[in-house]
Amino acid sequence: MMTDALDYEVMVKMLLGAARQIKENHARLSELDSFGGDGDHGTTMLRAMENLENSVSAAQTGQIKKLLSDVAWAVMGTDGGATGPLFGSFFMGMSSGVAEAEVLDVGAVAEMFEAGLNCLRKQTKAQIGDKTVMDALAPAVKEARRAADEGLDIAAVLKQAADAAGEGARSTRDLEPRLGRAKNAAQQSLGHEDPGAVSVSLIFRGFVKGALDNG
Amino acid sequence: MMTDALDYEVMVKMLLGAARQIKENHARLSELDSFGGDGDHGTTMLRAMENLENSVSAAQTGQIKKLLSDVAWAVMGTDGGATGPLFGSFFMGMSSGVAEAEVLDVGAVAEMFEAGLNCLRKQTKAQIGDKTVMDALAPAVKEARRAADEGLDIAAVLKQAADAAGEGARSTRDLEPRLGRAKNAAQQSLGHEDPGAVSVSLIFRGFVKGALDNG
Amino acid sequence: MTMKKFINDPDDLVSELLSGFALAHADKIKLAGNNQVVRAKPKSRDKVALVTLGGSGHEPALSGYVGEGLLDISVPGEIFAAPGPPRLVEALRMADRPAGVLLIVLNHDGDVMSANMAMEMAEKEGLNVKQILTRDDISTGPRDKPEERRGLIGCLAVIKAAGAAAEQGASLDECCQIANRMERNMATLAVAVTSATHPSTGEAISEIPEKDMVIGMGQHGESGSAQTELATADKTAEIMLDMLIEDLSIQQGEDILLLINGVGSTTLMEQYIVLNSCKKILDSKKINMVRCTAGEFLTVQEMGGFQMFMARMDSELIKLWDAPCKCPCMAT
Amino acid sequence: MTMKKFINDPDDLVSELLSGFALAHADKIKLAGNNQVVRAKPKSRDKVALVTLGGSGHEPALSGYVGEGLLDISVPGEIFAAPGPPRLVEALRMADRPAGVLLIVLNHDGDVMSANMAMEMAEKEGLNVKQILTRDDISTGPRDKPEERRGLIGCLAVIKAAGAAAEQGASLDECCQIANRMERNMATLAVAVTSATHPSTGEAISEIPEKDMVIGMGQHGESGSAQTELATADKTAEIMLDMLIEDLSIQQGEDILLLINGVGSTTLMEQYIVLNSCKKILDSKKINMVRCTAGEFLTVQEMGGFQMFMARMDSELIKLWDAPCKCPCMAT
Ligand SMILES: Nc1ncnc2c1ncn2[C@@H]1O[C@H](COP(=O)(O)OP(=O)(O)O)[C@@H](O)[C@H]1O
Ligand SMILES: Nc1ncnc2c1ncn2[C@@H]1O[C@H](COP(=O)(O)OP(=O)(O)O)[C@@H](O)[C@H]1O
Ligand SMILES: [Mg+2]
Ligand SMILES: [Mg+2]
Ligand SMILES: [Mg+2]
Ligand SMILES: [Mg+2]
Repeated sequence: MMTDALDYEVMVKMLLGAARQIKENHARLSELDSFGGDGDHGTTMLRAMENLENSVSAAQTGQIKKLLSDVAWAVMGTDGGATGPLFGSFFMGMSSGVAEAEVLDVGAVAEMFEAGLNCLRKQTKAQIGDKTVMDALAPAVKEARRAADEGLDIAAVLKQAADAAGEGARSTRDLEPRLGRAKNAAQQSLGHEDPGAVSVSLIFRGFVKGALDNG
Repeated sequence: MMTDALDYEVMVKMLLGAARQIKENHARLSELDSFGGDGDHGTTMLRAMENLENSVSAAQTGQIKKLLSDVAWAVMGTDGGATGPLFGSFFMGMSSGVAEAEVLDVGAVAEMFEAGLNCLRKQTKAQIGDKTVMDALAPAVKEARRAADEGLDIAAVLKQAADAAGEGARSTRDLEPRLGRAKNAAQQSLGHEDPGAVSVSLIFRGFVKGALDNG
Repeated sequence: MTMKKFINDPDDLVSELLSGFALAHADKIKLAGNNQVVRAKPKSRDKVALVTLGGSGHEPALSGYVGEGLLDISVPGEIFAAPGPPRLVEALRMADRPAGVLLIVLNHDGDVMSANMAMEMAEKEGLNVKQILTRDDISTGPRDKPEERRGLIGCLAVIKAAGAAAEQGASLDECCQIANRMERNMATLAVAVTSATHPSTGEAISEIPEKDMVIGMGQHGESGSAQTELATADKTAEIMLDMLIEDLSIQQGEDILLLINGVGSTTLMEQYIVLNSCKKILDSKKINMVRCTAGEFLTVQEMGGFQMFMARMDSELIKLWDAPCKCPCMAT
Repeated sequence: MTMKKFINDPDDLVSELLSGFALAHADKIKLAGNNQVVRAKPKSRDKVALVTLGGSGHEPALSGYVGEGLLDISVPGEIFAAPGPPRLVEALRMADRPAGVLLIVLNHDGDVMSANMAMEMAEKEGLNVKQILTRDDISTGPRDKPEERRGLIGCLAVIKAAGAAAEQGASLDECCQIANRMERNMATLAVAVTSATHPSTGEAISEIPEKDMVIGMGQHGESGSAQTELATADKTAEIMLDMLIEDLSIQQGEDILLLINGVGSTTLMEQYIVLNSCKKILDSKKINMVRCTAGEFLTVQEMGGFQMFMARMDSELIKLWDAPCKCPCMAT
């Protein structure tokens, strides 16, 4: 696979990789959401990823920017409470963060993720430590930037980001939620990871697997 | 107490005696109604007897006929499904069965009960064996007539009637209900007496106790 | 199981609920006499009046049907127990008028006995009252033994039809005819999945095994005719529709009214889903569901389940169903 | 515990319930676009339009408020989950008109995020839309931190007031002002005694000990602020009224609207009894309950409990509350 250029086809594989990760783990996501939340996160993410897959196969332009905004719109169109807008805005931001270019270099990849994070920040005032998606996403994006600036190649950047996301998700285990439905039953979720953060981590893991997939 | 004449005062005591019997046994009546019925027979009879007591104390005419029709109206005024009309019509019939006379002889007592039964028959097509009030009331009235015709005194007539009512109530134990709410759960009431029949038996037992009460 | 109901002294259930009912719907109804529920604005006395009676604990039934185009007076009894004849006679006296009074009685022993005795007295007093019995429960007796059929939600359709006719100035005889036509052409079947708690005793009024549903369950926990395994909305609708269609001998191309009446804890969501199932099935059978609705019109405390009501409609009955009405539990 | 709900494939819950809903209330509402619930007869386009969005599973809310004097469009989401921005944008486009559109949003994260994104797009497209958040749950935050308060049944009062004003020809600014005045002067508190089952997962959405009630329970099983022993209707009403009165700083002699909203299996009977309790207590405190009602307007599946809503009323708000309205779940 690519080392210093991410093209349309790779982006498609990354997106489908993310979808696959979520689909394989949706039951766990719902279970995590049942500790204090309403137990629907897995189902919603499943629907979001089906919408994502459909929009990916419908997209024909070959343009990464357009692909990502189609995906964003499709994910947002998932009627699922906070999930649609949160994850949708991340993809929407990714879209606005890339140029009309047909391939992205490693710096553009980091920038794309940063733009995604910024767009999501408009939706929520969540900070690290609030036990939300932010706990996985912020470190992942930061790590992608660090790795890119260090001169690593795209595959390595994606992998570092995914590791940071996983780390971040695991860190939510000992936190009490301060936002979202679960905050009203803060105690119940102690000892369990935040489902949204785990979703972020699965998505980044899927990006890596998709990107490295040579099939 | 009287042997061959039943006057206003005795009738009052009989009515209050009936009320006392029901009040002491209402929990059992409700329990019996819970096997297939809706479990409210005791509560309803309790309210009916409170109404009866109130109408007895309010009655001032000294006329048995009027006393019984007041009681009938009060019992009917108990909002309790089948119970008010059934027992109310029994008392209503008793009222219409007595002359304006101030005292009843033993024949008039038997006639009074027969009239009560006839009035109740207008409310229901229940026959003996249907597991209803009829299983206790019909034998009681029949026995009162037999005893009166045999020349027994009023106390003995009441006692024979009460025994027959009790016998009749007990006979319902092995029956399946064919009328009333309980008929739709016929099996459930097998092995249990019919609550309405037990009420009839209690009322006749109360008549005896009231009549014999010298206090 | 502890009863989890917001009540005070069980003896005061009916008086308190009626006070609250009158507060909640002061624009439409009020209390008069001995806890009689009457319209806030009485209808003109040259029109036939409609009166009904029935036990409490089924809210919004039956007092919730008092209002324009529907009932004039409802006589509520104790929990699950008909009022006695005296209060019914009081209501008939209040309703009495030259145009006459139609008394609508759900076929339950207590209600019928009360009504019969009250009718006797009304006649003695020279009141102009006619009585109609509603007997729509197909689970308790065959069509040719209507006396064995209990009165379920079908009373609402009869009240709606006769009430609309009365409002339009129909005579007592005409109102009776319409009520009778509706009554003869309707059928109801109930299904229950969870029991209700009797609010006075705190006891469950029936027992339904965890994986079962009971078809034909009565309005007071009386056992039903068939206990079967839980089924989907589609399957349940199919079973029940088939029984209703057979009972009414509905043929392809006929027009029907269908009503899903939630009895307690079965959600509106489910009622709509069942209604949607019915529509699909009726379409496939080429039966025209010309009117339909869903909602809680007659409940059995917090019982889970619903009553499915079907009626063969002609153009006049449809018009009467569509006629304006306004009561605490519905308005068109 | 087996889930005892009449449903088919859990994935089809919303589409099936909406079809049934449209069948049941064909005289008042219909479906348009992507499962948008709109009025059967649209209101004149020179009047301000009202739009809302919200998760399903709360029937009759929120789509049951579409109708004359109330909403123009409701955008229903999945079970307990807000619709995403695209369908909301679609609704705003459908509603768009020179008079403007008022978007009413219950304060829940998902709803707010969807609404904010949709508002952004609406602005880009030059649509004339204003947004108002309803935040009436006093159990989740103090009055001076409205952003922490969830949106409960209070949305209905805001929709009623703004909807009546819109129907009378008020401008978008006037509608906003009225909606804001209602919103600032209202407060809701919920109590739950039994859990609901999530219809998609079949799982209980909360656990409530057998002898307890939970004050402050949210609309989706979110835990409440206080778990206490079951109490009578009188006592429960007293506890809740005191909290609402304190939150709103209601003084002797003030006029209030009180609404008891049953959330599922708590019967109308109980709601009326609680309303009656409230009246007694308010009378003793010399607070004027000038308007009140009870019923199921916003449910949480078959949860046992209710929401108690209170609002300080002025003469204009009373007039708007009394103004005619007609929607699937109510009519005046
Ligand atoms: N206000 C918020 N800010 C950031 N993340 C949030 C917020 N609310 C919820 N989330 C995230 O969404 C996840 C729950 O998603 P989901 O269950 O699909 O939505 P809902 O809470 O509407 O049921 C949480 O685990 C959390 O990560
Ligand atoms: N149709 C009937 N004919 C005769 N007796 C009846 C009839 N229906 C009910 N009963 C009697 O009434 C009793 C039940 O009374 P109760 O529980 O007070 O009334 P309900 O059945 O309305 O709850 C039965 O045990 C039976 O004896
Ligand atoms: Mg969730
Ligand atoms: Mg009984
Ligand atoms: Mg009874
Ligand atoms: Mg959710």
